[in-house]
Amino acid sequence: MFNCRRKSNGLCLSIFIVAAICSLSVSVKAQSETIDSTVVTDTNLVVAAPPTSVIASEYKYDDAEALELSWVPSIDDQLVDGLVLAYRVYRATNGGELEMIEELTPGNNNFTDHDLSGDSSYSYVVAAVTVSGEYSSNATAAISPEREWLNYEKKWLFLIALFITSAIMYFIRTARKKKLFVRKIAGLEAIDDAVGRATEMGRSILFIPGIQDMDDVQTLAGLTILGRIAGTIAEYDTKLFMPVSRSLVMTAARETIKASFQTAGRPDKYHDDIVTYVTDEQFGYVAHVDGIMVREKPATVFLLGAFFAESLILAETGNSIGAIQIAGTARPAQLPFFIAACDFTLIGEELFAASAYLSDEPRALGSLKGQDVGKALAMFVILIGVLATTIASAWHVEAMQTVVDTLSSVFSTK
Amino acid sequence: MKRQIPLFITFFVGTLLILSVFIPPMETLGEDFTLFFDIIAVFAFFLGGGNLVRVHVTKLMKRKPDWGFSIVTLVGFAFILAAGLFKIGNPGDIASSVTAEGSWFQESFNYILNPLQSTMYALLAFFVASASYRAFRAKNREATILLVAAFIILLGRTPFGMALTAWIPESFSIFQIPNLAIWIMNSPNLAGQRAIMIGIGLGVVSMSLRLILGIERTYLGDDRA
Amino acid sequence: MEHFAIWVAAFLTMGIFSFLYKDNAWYKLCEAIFVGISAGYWFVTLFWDNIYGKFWVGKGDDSMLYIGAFLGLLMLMRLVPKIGWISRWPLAFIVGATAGFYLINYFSSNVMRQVEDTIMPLLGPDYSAGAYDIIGNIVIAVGTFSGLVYFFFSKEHKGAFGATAKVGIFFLMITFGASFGYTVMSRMSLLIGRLDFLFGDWLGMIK
Amino acid sequence: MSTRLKEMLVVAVMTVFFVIMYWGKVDGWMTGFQFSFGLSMTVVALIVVSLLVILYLTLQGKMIGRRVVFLYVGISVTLPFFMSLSQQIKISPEVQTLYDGIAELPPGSVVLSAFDYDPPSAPELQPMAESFFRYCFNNDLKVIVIGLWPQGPQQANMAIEKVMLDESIAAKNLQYGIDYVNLGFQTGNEFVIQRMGSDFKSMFPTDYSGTPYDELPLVKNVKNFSNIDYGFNFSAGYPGTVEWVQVAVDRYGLKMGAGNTAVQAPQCYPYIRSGQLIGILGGMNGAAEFELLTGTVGKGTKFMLSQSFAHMIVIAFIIIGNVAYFRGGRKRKL
Repeated sequence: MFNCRRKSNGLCLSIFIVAAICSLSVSVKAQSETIDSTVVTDTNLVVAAPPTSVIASEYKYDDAEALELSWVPSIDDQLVDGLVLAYRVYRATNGGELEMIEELTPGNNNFTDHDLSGDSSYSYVVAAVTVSGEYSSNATAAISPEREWLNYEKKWLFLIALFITSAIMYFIRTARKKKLFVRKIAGLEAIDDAVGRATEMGRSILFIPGIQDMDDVQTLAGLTILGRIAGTIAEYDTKLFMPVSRSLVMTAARETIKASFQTAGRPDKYHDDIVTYVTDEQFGYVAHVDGIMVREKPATVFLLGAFFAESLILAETGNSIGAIQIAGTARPAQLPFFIAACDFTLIGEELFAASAYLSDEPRALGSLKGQDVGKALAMFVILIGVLATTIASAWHVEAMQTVVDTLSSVFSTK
Repeated sequence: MKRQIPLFITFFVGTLLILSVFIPPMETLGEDFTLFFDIIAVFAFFLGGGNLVRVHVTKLMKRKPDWGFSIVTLVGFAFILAAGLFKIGNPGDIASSVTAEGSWFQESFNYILNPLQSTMYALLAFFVASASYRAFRAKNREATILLVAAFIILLGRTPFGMALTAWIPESFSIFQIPNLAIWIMNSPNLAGQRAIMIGIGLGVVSMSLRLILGIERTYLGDDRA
Repeated sequence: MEHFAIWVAAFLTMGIFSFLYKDNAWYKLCEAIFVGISAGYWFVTLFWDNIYGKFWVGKGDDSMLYIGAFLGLLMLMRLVPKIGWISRWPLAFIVGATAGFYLINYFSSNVMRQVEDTIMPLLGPDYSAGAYDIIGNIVIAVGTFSGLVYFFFSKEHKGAFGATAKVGIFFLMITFGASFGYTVMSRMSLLIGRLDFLFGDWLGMIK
Repeated sequence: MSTRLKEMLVVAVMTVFFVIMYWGKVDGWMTGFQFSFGLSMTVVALIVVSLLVILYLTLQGKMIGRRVVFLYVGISVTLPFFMSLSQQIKISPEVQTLYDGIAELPPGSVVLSAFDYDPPSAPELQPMAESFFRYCFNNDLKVIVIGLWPQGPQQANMAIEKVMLDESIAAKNLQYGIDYVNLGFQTGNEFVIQRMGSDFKSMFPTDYSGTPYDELPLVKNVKNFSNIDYGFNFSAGYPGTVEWVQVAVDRYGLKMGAGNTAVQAPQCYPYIRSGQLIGILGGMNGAAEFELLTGTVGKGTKFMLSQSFAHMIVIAFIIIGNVAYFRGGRKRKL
């Protein structure tokens, strides 16, 4: 059972004895399902050393609501499996009575106590539990959780985000002075044609801003694009209709269209019935929009925003009535369907870039250039990181390992 | 003024939420925001629901085509509100849960909403097939690649696909279709997903900044209107 | 009653399916029922969860709740034409909060996290990776890199840059193909579920 | 005969058929069809032949319409319900990993299962849930159910009810509150998970039917994730596995596996690679494999034949579509 060839036969023997007692005690445990500290029988009193060096310390970067507790596990827990059944953590608030707040499995040596208040002080006792009873440590010194005002753990997130937002803002400023180059995006080039075609055919335009509410950035992206094209629609005097699935989106879309019509000099064309609320229910909304599509037969359909499973139902129905369809979403799972069933698709980032691109406003275009700085940074880090970590792990080059460690500490989000 | 105050609110709230991530006492702000949002959304429903009723009543009054169906919508709407808000048709007293078994509200969900939802969802099966038939053609190199990847996954996830390449010896097992499907999922698919995700992340950053700085502001309507 | 309910469910199920043939009165009826019932259903759920659940049952003393309610009331000002513009305030609040919240959120999970995950030894730790894994790792690194090139806005896709962007597109296409394949599988299961209801639960034809 | 009349006729015939079948079910004289092996093979052959005819027509330049495609999808999913054919199911590594992860849990382990789906996604996830409960109850694992989707806990109850009918499980006489608990639904998406990290009770003051948290023996001593041995998430979207991994796994170190709809599954593969998820069940295929591993035959296995047929039909139509395309292309060149 034990390999006792070393010198420390004495230790081995004692372990053996304790283990024997322990196995007896386990059978006792099996009989009495719950851990009951009062079960003490003469033959198998199981004594365990209490946990030592129990320290309560400040939990970093919180709002004065947590403390960290650490201890050295009972020596018996370390030596013999199954002797210590659990650790119980007791807490006394403002010098009051101890109450049990947590029971942990053996082998644990730390615990974080949340839900505390900065106004009180706390002291803790940790007890090792065996079948025979509890063996408690000394109480820790009383301590109050403190509030930290800045989370230094997130400094890198802050600095990199700051770098990229600064880059975007820098280009927004520069763009006002000189025109920046932005490449063509296929779907966007087609928008004007699509609006024009609807006008020529004397048919309407359907705009769908996705099925999420205003608390999704994709919906906001959809609405900003709507803001850019509603003006053209008003100028061409084409009929626009927009069933939506959220009340707030309805309100915001009305404001957007009203403003665009105003800017285009056609405020008379605006009326509230352009935007109608249908239902919040995903498929209820789709059932209605599908019906409307086959009955109204719009010449052009815009699907720009957050889409889920309904993407293909809408896009296929739109396709079956022969509409020109321009779609865009940042949900990777739905992109293939838009690509299959629509004429043009804005892929992920392009959806967010679209409104800037369409506006032709220098400041908005500048922000696209700023985004590219972020991409360049990501590409650079990936390149360096992959090379460095490959070299470091394959040939154990110290310097490369340093690079890798630095990078992973900077980009770590855990 | 009508536009200045909202622009300031957007700027202020946006900046506050960005900073809150780095300041522990403000960490729960994001959570509070979702709470606000949920409550505002309920209030906003009065606008949406009101619009729904108005649209259908107008359709009915003006005897527009299909006005008969508007009656159905209005009756359904009224019925479910009565059953849900006033707990009409609930077994037990007013304190019992609105979703209690046997309540009109819950039964409407089970036998009306659920079949409608599920069937609408199931229509996708048909559309997936017709879209594949019509659109998935090896028109150019890109389309061919898409087609091949889809083909392998489709085959790889069925016992038939497994049987098809089971003869390939174990040392080349990667070329068995199911393994190939998994490899595609884990490698090239992952790479594409990542590129899209990083792009989206940066797109959101830039878009959010434009909103916070007031460069995009059509959603706030026009000063004159 | 039970017989009636299951027939209703079957009637609605087939009504929706009839849309595949063409738009018809049966479908229109189902659509009308769907819109009316579901709009109300959502409101009822929202009401009990967010208004009753939070103001009455939950921690009613939370001042945060009242700020939310206040903003909600401002939203309703829209119904009063003269001061309708006040409703832009809660809207501005929502847009600001959404923008701020997602800026950092997306940046951290979509940018930082993905970059961090892509940094990995191509040959595995201490050459431990097999040939297929090595190829896989290289593919991931190359694919992510070239995919990003495709999304570049401020440079024309020409020359070496254009070629890399082209490789990027290939990777995107594989991703789309893979998503498509998986989705077909999922959608077919939904149809199976529905037909199981019709032929199994309703008509009892499936053994 | 006008189209309208034909349509009415079809509806009338179908109605008569339905009424007879339903009557048969209620009266008990109809207990289901099963094609013999020969008939099954004949049906398969007929489908293949008709597809070949379509292929031939396409080569002749006659394209078929959408409705024909729809019809084929309907047929290819329905007919296999009645066929007596069997197919071999191969276990994929991620399902094996998942099973191994659950199999190593000792009896008495506390398992948290989050039900984040609604009835429309049930065809894929319900079979998983059933075989999961079946495994847990047979192996004396204690199950706590929660849901971040409103209808999730109800789906869990349905699965539990069904599993309880099994003889082996009924014999165990499992007690609600001691062996399993359904804590119900809570709004708040990932914030619920975050709060559960410090205190379950604050998010679930009562269970599904209103019993206070502290009166449920199983959860009375469960404070947070540190008291949970294993987590399993059934997910059909947001909030779902991604959120569970980001919060419960990354922050609180929960050991977790997941069952996803086939659409969701690809997005979770990176988590398996990084070890954040211990295995995954993807779609009906995953459900069937899990059923095979746990030694039960449920709807996952039963409907896999329909699934395979449907895939084949889609593949066939992609091929026909491409044939049409290349044929058309050649014509243009000439």
